Amino acid sequence: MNTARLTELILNLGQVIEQNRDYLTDLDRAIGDADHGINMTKGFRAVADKLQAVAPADPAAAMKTVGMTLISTVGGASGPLYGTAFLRAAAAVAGKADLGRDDLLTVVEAALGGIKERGKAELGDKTIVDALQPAAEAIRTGLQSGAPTAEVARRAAAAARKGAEGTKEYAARKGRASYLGERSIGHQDPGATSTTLMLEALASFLEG
Amino acid sequence: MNTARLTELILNLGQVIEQNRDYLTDLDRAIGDADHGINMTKGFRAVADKLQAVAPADPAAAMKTVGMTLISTVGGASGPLYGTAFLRAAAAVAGKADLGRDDLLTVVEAALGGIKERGKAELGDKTIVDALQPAAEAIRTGLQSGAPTAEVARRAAAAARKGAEGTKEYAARKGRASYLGERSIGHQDPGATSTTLMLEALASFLEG
Amino acid sequence: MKKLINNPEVVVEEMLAGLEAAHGNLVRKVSDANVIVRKGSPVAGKVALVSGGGSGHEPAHAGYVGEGMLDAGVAGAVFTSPTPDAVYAAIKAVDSGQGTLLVIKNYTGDIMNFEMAGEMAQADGLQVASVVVNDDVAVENSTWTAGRRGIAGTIFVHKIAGAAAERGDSLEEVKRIAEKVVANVRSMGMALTPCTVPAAGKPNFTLAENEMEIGMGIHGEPGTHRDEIRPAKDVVQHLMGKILPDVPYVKGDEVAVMINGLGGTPLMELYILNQEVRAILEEEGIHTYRTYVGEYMTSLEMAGASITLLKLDPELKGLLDAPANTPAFHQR
Amino acid sequence: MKKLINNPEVVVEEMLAGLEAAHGNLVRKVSDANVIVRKGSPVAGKVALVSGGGSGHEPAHAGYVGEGMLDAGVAGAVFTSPTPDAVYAAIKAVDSGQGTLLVIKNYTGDIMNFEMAGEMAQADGLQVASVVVNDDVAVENSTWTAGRRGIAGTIFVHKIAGAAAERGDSLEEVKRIAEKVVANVRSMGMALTPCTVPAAGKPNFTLAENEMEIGMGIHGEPGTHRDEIRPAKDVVQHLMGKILPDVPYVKGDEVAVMINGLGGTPLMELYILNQEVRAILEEEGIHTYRTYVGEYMTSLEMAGASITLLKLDPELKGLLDAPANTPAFHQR
Ligand SMILES: Nc1ncnc2c1ncn2[C@@H]1O[C@H](COP(=O)(O)OP(=O)(O)O)[C@@H](O)[C@H]1O
Ligand SMILES: Nc1ncnc2c1ncn2[C@@H]1O[C@H](COP(=O)(O)OP(=O)(O)O)[C@@H](O)[C@H]1O
Ligand SMILES: [Mg+2]
Ligand SMILES: [Mg+2]
Ligand SMILES: [Mg+2]
Ligand SMILES: [Mg+2]
Repeated sequence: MNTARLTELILNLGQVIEQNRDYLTDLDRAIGDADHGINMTKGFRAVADKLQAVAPADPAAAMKTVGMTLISTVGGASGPLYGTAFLRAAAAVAGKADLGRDDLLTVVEAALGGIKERGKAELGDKTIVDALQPAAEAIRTGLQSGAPTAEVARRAAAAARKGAEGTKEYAARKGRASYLGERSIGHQDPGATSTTLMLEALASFLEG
Repeated sequence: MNTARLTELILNLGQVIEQNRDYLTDLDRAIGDADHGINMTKGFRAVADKLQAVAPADPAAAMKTVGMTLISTVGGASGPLYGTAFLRAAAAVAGKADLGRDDLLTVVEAALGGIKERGKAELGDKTIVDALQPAAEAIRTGLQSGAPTAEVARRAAAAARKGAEGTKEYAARKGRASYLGERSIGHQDPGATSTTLMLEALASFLEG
Repeated sequence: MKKLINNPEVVVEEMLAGLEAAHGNLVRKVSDANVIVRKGSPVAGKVALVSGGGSGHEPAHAGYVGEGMLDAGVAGAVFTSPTPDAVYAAIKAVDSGQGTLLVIKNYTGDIMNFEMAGEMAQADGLQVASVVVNDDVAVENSTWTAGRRGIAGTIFVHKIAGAAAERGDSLEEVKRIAEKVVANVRSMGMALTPCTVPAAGKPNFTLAENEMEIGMGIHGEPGTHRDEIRPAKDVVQHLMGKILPDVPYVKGDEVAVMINGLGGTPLMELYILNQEVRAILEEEGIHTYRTYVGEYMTSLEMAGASITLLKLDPELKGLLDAPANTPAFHQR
Repeated sequence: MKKLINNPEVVVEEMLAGLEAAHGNLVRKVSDANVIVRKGSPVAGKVALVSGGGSGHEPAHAGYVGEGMLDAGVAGAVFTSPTPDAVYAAIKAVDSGQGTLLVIKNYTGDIMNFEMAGEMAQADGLQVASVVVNDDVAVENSTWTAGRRGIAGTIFVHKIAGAAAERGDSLEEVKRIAEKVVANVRSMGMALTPCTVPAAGKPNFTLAENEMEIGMGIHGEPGTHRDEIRPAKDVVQHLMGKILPDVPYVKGDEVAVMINGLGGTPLMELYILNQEVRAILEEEGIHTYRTYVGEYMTSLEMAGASITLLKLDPELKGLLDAPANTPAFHQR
């Protein structure tokens, strides 16, 4: 995947987020402060403007632009988390002109590492991690199994969705929803859901 | 009418006001500040307590108690107006042990004079005056015609009601409703209505 | 009715108790009357300033009792003028022999009750003068009606006449200055929602989800008209369009501005209004000397705001700048 | 959505413009960032205090910028922590070389964004320390969760650490004092109505006409439970029942009290709550040293209130008494 394709993909992620703005916000209304869709949409709009303005030189530069822009425009919890994720992903593939099949894992694992480090959440805390970590595992096993990259991405998206839906089963231990204690049970985590939506968009993009 | 009967009448007026608390307040909601029934009920409750406590010596003392109590508990526009009315009525029959047929006119005219002096309203300004002045006139002509006192009171109440209902036809020029200008047209004046209710209670009392 | 109260019948008494508990260093309550007076009243050698009105407009008026403003604030029932007895009790508690100025908002009830109290005090040999504030341009001015209402502009009377009294001006002089403020102050407000008088239990009017009331009174008296909700800029333009030509306020004038919240409108929105007001004043070449943004004269939980302009001259500027130290108004 | 705004996308920018217009004598806005700093910043020789958070809590935090309190207030989008860039811009604008203390409310987003900003400033060679306020006893305290939220108690940190910085204390010392306040301050709130984030356009939760939410967060985070609306006395008893045993506050203690309105609750009701709080404190033998009643940390137009207690010692008393002069907090 070259810089142009990656840029196209990123714009795509932004569109999917924007289409789900109200859905994500409603999820956050139940157990948070009703702004996750608003925050993410704002961030990805700024990303689209920025990518247009800077025309990044390579994939790492594109992802760094995404990370910096999310950090400097979103605020809240999701801004630094997703921002850090993209910055780490960028660092992990620095200097490459084209991203190959194996870079999928590199990028997603780096993103996951960044989020865990920044947010200190573990699997089962009802956060982004609960979608992204199973997705990373699905990518690892998928790549090993020799399945086509698009197919691997689809499995990752499915694993993320399963993880996100699974967040309904337990109480939050990180982020704003943790204030609710047991009352957060029954509700799906907004951040895990936005991660899932982005991975689904990635799968469709690789398929399409 | 001796002091005991007059006291009974006054308690009666208070009950009628209290029964019409919400109605008077609703009239005031349309063109004022939604408190006329509340104000008057509060005042007459205090009057009932006070009359019980002081046991007035004569009719003038009873009416003076009403006036002082209304002034010191009601506030707003209606407190000083009705309060002054009762004080003037008391002064007009000072020293009498019993009120006779002609005292009806004396009392009502004194009350009217007090209200006009205190509030500076004239007929047609959409105030208490628009009920009380026709009532006073009806009493004058009724007494002259030789009709029984109860019948005279009934005619006065009817004249007051006609006056109160007539307030719907024109705009207020005094009191809070005057801020509305033409928008007060179509609404019946709360104060003219409370005056009417009291005169109707008087008529029933004299009949019953 | 969603209210944090115990019993509608005693809201005023309980409020004053809570106020005295909070601000006992500045004020005290007069026993047996709903009157808050400056601590240490009467202040020897000083003309006393007494104001008041119905409750539900907090911090008006008890919140303005203290150094450099009022000597007493009289609290009537919610939205109901206080009784003459209460006003009389206030005068008696604060008159130091230099006389008392009553600051009355122009409502029939307030006028009558304050006047009766003034007569009672005069009968005791006290010197009493009064000034009537009628800053609300939403109401047509006419000698045939009760005239314009007194609204948030009243706070500027408290501040400026209060400063004059504090520096030792005579009753006559304090009254002259108060009248100068009245002559130069104009306001107009609007509401997005009604409010509920505790004893009434239901809202004093209704507005559709997309409606606002322009020219609203602070007791929920209907305004000049209803309109669809518009952007803050348009709302300010309309209100300023009524206020500016009234004194008039013209190029080269210096003004004090008050953006007053009616109770339910967040400070965020008041600052947005202020920004629009400032833009218009700059365009008109009118200089803003001081700005006050906050809740100064409220209507319980009503959402909405009023704009007040006061035209200043060197005398008024000096008095406006003077220090004040009251529960709701501090300036050094 | 009934709001006096122009456009949900620029409410924060327009609000700050209106605030700067009103209080230009005390504060100024940093260009290109939603940051309000004390006029004349950086103040030579003084440790800087920087706080901030999502907007919609006005007067927090820009309203507390000025002499004796904050050097900068950073305004995020409504209910959204500001970005690291904005916080970094604030630090750069106010650091005088004596170091900066960040006062952070305990929300995941605030913590992360402020920490990232601190790292950026440290990379520039600036000295940065931070303190996290977590006064909300409605939230169970646990090392397994994000922990307790920071709410109105934060204002006491601004006031007291601000006074320490103003008198010239070192960064280490200002931080120690701020942490002492955090250790001794507890709050809890409740709501009668929701509020509407301008960009969302609809209320963040719903409550039936007879319902209230106990333990509500200031961003509309659900509280501990819902209950039928009860008299003010019962509400206060419940909240105090959670707050008192927490530090704990006991017989013989001296406290500062804050009765904080969330935006839509009239001052009248806040004073009624204060009266109930005072009654309980007196019964417990706890002495009230100072009381603050008003809107200090709001949630847009939400109706409701929070109660904050701060246990005092001679050091904290002295600093609490120190003068302050900011748009929303004046004391002499
Ligand atoms: N410590 C954390 N680690 C990972 N993800 C987190 C953490 N805290 C919160 N999140 C994610 O952030 C989401 C909320 O984002 P958002 O609503 O934009 O921010 P805020 O909570 O500041 O309003 C949550 O649904 C959760 O998935
Ligand atoms: N100047 C006046 N003269 C006579 N009656 C008046 C005058 N002003 C007001 N009123 C009467 O007072 C009534 C309102 O009384 P009320 O609602 O109790 O007082 P407020 O207007 O202070 O709330 C009006 O309906 C009107 O009849
Ligand atoms: Mg959120
Ligand atoms: Mg009325
Ligand atoms: Mg009234
Ligand atoms: Mg948020």
